[in-house]
Amino acid sequence: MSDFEPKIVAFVCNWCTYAGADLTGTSRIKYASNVKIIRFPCTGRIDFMLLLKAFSNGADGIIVSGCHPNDCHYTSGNFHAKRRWIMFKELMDFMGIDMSRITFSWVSAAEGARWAEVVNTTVTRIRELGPYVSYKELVNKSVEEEVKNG
Amino acid sequence: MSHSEHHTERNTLAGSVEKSVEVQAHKCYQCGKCTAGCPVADEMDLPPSMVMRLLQTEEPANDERILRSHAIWLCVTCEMCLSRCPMEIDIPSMMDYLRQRARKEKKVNKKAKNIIAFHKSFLNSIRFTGRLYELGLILDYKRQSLNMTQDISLAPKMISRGKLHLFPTMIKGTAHIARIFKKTRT
Amino acid sequence: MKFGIYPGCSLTGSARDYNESVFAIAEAFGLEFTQIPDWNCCGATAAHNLNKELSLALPARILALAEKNGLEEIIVPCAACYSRLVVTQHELKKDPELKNRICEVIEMDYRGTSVILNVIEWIDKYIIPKLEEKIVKPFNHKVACYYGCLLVRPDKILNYDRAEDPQTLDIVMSKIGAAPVDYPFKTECCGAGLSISRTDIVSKLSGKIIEDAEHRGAEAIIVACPMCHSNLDMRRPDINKYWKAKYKIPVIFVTQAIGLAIGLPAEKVGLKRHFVEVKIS
Amino acid sequence: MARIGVFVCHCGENISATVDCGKVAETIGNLKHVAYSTEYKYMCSDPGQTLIKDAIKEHNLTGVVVSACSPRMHEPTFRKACAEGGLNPFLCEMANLREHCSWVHEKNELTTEKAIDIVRTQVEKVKLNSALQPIKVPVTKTAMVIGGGIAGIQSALDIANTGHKVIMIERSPSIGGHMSQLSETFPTLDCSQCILTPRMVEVAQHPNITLYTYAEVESVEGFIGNFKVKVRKKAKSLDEKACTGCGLCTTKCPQKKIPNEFEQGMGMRPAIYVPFPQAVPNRPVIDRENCTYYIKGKCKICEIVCPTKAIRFDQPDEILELEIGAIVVATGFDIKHADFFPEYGHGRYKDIIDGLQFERLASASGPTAGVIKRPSDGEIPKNIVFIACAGSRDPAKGIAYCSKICCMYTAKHAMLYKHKVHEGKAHVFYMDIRSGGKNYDEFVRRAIEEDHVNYIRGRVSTVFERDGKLIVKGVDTLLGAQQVEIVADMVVLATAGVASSGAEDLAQKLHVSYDSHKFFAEAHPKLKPVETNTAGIFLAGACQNPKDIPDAVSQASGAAVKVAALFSQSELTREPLVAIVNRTSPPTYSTCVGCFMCQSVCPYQAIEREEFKARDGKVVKTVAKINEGLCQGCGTCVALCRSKSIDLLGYSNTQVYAEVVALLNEY
Ligand SMILES: Cc1cc2nc3c(=O)[nH]c(=O)nc-3n(C[C@H](O)[C@H](O)[C@H](O)COP(=O)(O)OP(=O)(O)OC[C@H]3O[C@@H](n4cnc5c(N)ncnc54)[C@H](O)[C@@H]3O)c2cc1C
Ligand SMILES: Cc1cc2nc3c(=O)[nH]c(=O)nc-3n(C[C@H](O)[C@H](O)[C@H](O)COP(=O)(O)OP(=O)(O)OC[C@H]3O[C@@H](n4cnc5c(N)ncnc54)[C@H](O)[C@@H]3O)c2cc1C
Ligand code: SF4
Ligand code: SF4
Ligand code: SF4
Ligand code: SF4
Ligand code: SF4
Ligand code: SF4
Ligand code: SF4
Ligand code: SF4
Repeated sequence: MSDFEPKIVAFVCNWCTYAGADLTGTSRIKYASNVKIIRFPCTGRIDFMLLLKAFSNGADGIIVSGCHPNDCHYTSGNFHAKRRWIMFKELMDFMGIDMSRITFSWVSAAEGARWAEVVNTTVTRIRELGPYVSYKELVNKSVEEEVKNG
Repeated sequence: MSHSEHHTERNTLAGSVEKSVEVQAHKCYQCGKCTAGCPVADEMDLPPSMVMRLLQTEEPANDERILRSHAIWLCVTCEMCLSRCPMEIDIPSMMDYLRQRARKEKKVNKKAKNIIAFHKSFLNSIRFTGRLYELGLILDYKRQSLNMTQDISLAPKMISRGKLHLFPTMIKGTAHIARIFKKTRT
Repeated sequence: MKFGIYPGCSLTGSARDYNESVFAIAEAFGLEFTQIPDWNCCGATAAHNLNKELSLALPARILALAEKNGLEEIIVPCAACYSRLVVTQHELKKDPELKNRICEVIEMDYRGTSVILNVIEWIDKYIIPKLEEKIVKPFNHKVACYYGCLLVRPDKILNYDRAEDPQTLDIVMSKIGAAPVDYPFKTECCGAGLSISRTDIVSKLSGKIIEDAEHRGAEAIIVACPMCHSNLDMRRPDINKYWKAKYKIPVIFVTQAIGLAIGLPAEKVGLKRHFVEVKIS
Repeated sequence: MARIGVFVCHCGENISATVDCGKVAETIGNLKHVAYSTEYKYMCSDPGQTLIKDAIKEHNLTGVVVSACSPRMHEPTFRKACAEGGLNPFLCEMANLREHCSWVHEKNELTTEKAIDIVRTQVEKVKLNSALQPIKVPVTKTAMVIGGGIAGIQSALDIANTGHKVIMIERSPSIGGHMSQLSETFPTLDCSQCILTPRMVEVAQHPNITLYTYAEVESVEGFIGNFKVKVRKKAKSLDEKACTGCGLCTTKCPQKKIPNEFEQGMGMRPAIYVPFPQAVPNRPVIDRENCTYYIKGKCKICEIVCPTKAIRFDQPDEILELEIGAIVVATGFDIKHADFFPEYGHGRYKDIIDGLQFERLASASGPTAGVIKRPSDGEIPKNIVFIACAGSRDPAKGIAYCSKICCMYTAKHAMLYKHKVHEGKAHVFYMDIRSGGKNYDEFVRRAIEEDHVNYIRGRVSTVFERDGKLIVKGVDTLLGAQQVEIVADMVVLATAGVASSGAEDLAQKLHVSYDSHKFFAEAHPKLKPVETNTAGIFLAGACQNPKDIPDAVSQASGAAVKVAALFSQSELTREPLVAIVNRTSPPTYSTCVGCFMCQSVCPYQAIEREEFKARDGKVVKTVAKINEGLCQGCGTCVALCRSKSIDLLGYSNTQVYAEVVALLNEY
């Protein structure tokens, strides 16, 4: 499995993790190039259908990362953020997604090194897990229908 | 996840107190309100807030001091400390635990001899009859504590007022009670 | 109405006076009791000092016996026993695993359905409504109502009116004509279970309670717990010796005071059994 | 047909050292819909920007992807360049090749591959971008300050001095708040009234400030720059214009036995009253609940004695409808009273008082003219005990926080006492002394070192009365937890500072968050301490958490600057990256099913209800509608809507799906 290079998509919020990943760059901290970032205004925008979409398009792993609960740009408290996180996990579980394929993390705009660490540990883990095919097939059959039908 | 969950299991007295009676020593902020209201604090070698502080250090030597203290035996479980503690720390339950632990580890303070002798006599009395046999208790206690002269005047007065039975009352389920004692390893 | 009663050991021994007064007023109000058959000692302070499991098993057996005999409501005049029974009920409700373990120990089923009443709750529920018409000799005395520890604490479990300044006993006493004094020692500890092993401490603590009551002009200390009573009454010689004082204030059970107010003779409510002579009536 | 232009930047060598920029430009140039692809050394330089502007015209571009650094750095630069080149700025996206690629990976094939993927993704996205117009909202340049304590006063004056109108709403008959009740103030011990009164007068006289006292906010609608506020002006039973403030009525009113709120119940006032001599406005109000006329139907003595016939018994409450651009909440705090403490006597003992009562006793204008006398018998206490953290830092009593001001005012009280009663003894039971602040710890040290206040580290378990003395049972934890019993003449509890009554209600009217203790919540604990999470509503003073005067005043000025900044614009321009709920033709109107789940998650209350009516006026459908003025574009509603009726401009479903697909699939 060692030559397997997983494809990993990172859904990150603009205010914290995206900025944190910028800081990783300015600090010239190196990390694996498997992870590609899609920017969102807030983790609250990240629809779980998007995760399904990513898996069904061949993602082997996903990172969802945003602000620390207290620092969400859009809310004063950790209330929404926390609730969102929990809801996410429940839905994923419900859909039969292998949760070890998803990394949920909090990376603030000041945590450049942490972003590199999140990426590297995720890549290592997904490498060990191997390509994610089982779900792709399943999703292609059923859920894709739903997504199409909205 | 709270930070405290990251800690490894602690092999200290504070750790076992937390595990067995859910008292978190580290919640105590040493305000001393427990000691301020404790009816026996001035008799104690370690007032309750000091017990809490020693626990927090998680030093074996301090754990030892607690278990060997007289204080844990002087606590009368009046619950005053608990009812006023701003952090709702259940000192009385903790004291119960510490006493049992001190006995198990054979670290009972010498000055507490009489107190334990009394508790033991008390339990002995019900172990065999199911109910408290006060005269038996006192005789047994005197035997254990060798405190022969104390309360001599009390018994005759009690008897004269019909307050002391000369013979024990046996309940029907004495065998049942004996089994309960056995199962709880008393 | 048939209640269960759990007298506990002291009511059959050192607190016979209390027992007599409870039964006397019950009779006067047409209330009947059934003793929980074959009840055992609750274990008192000794059990929970030395062995937690035992301290739950002994009360659990009592409660299980009550359930088995269909006694849904049990009155427990002794505050110490009351506290042990209520705490056991609470602990076993909180922790089903523990409950199973205890059931195994006592070899009986236990559901935890009994309603446990202390003496004041019982008075409040069954005596007060019919009290006024029965009063023939109002108890016109200044009194210090002493609740002790076990009636009010742990307040989170017992749900007592106001743990710091409880009122129920004061209210009962004012209903029979007494004038309760402002008494800050209401819930201070008398030394409880150290009575025999550390008489000095009990003398010290009980002495403070007595001194303040006398100081505030109370003519009697009203109690609802046999342990408090024996420390404040039977221990009086030790107390007076310790404090080099001559405290004379009598210590009267609330049930005795009610008995007197409805015209029962002093003997009937056990007042003659006290160590400290009761001169008021 | 999309025609996208792609500009790959080298950033000197920052990008090109690890990414093969030429290959990127070339590969991307081969993609469908890419009309132009090029590379350049410094895209943000003038020639770089010119390159874009020219290409837009030359190649008729419908979208631009600048593949350079982080959009957090240069997105505004390139959007502006596009606009100058004649392209809607929102048709420009950036691909982050520097921070997210060249700087974090080694030079190799994979890195260049990743760069290509990043650019491709943005190409797919920008194809779906739509031309957006910035949202403009007008601004009503009138501010409303709710609460007339020192924080409200400071804010109002600061805003008014920038030339803008301010309306101040105070619910009691006078402004001044708690500061008007204080004797002298730490850390300087200057007289509170002396520094406050001039400010109060300034508020009343400022041409830009309209003051409504005895008034409360009834409802708030609208959004930043455009609030519509209804205010209830409670009837004062007085014609304020006619009244001269002579005070005759207040001296003649026979109903004189009403506990005086200003004196914390330690004095009495009549039914028609001015709360305190320096009140602003200095006009009386009739307290209808206690006035004999309103209770029994007769009296009217005040009306008879009034030389100007100013009394109006039948005056109704008045509702004002105000147009407001920004709101400053400055409703302050309250303190717990001594009756909150069962173990300290439940308020049964007259000589156990709270801090504000002590302030009144120490105040030259107070009920004892500044002589410290105990309430029960007027004796001067010889032995006084102060108990800090009374109710604060006490989770068992439901208040886990530190009230912040009480360590300081307790030191002040002990000091004032010692200054007035030289032979007296003052004891303070404390847990920690929290005196961070300029000259604060020096102040506390003075109390200890110069005035010999006896600080005892430990809490008090109980206080009870005996023979007219208060027995305080505490502990000295620094003496190995030794019990301490003090026989005191008076006990002062530094009771917890709590949210002012009605704070929760007001927060709900304003749609701003509040914490579990009902204090108003700031938008960010460090970086937005004066903003709320509702745009246009700001916080000042102790309504956010207990704070002292310097902190309250600083925050008040901060809030004023925020308001002034808002009012410096005639229109607000906002990025149009907001949510929209789709609209279709009747009879469906929208795919929205009207579940309003979205409404419950929107942190900004930006989602409204829109009703569609048939010709006969009957409502046939109610659907969600986004208020652009309020929406901040977080997208939470979008993720939540099950019927996929909401979309977020700039991050629409089709856009993000296209990104995902482009990222993961081969080209
Ligand atoms: C005992 C004590 C001593 C103190 N000593 C000092 C000291 O020495 N030095 C120091 O710096 N600080 C001291 N303080 C702190 C000081 O009192 C506060 O910092 C200050 O009062 C806070 O001002 P504020 O305007 O935020 O709130 P407040 O003074 O509470 O004013 C709030 C105002 O808003 C009004 N209001 C409330 N709700 C509404 C509503 N819904 N609608 C309209 N109006 C409303 C109130 O009537 C009040 O007028 C002390 C506090 C206490 C309790
Ligand atoms: C160890 C430590 C930990 C901290 N942790 C926290 C924390 O967790 N949370 C928190 O809220 N706060 C924390 N703080 C406090 C926080 O750092 C300060 O509140 C904050 O930095 C103050 O910002 P400032 O702009 O006032 O001053 P500074 O950060 O000191 O900035 C002053 C700037 O002015 C420049 N300057 C100085 N003199 C001149 C001059 N003559 N001409 C031109 N420029 C000049 C300096 O170069 C500097 O850039 C911490 C502080 C320390 C020391
Ligand atoms: S009262 Fe509670 S918090 Fe205070 S010292 Fe005692 S145990 Fe600790
Ligand atoms: S329960 Fe024990 S430690 Fe607590 S106040 Fe009572 S005697 Fe003291
Ligand atoms: S646009 Fe960004 S990447 Fe390009 S030269 Fe400027 S700073 Fe560097
Ligand atoms: S109402 Fe009349 S009497 Fe009262 S203060 Fe005004 S003018 Fe004077
Ligand atoms: S009418 Fe009311 S306010 Fe006027 S004098 Fe009479 S009681 Fe006072
Ligand atoms: S400011 Fe001081 S007295 Fe007030 S709560 Fe905080 S620590 Fe306690
Ligand atoms: S937009 Fe969606 S979530 Fe909101 S009301 Fe309509 S259907 Fe419900
Ligand atoms: S995008 Fe966010 S702020 Fe805008 S309406 Fe939706 S939830 Fe509210």
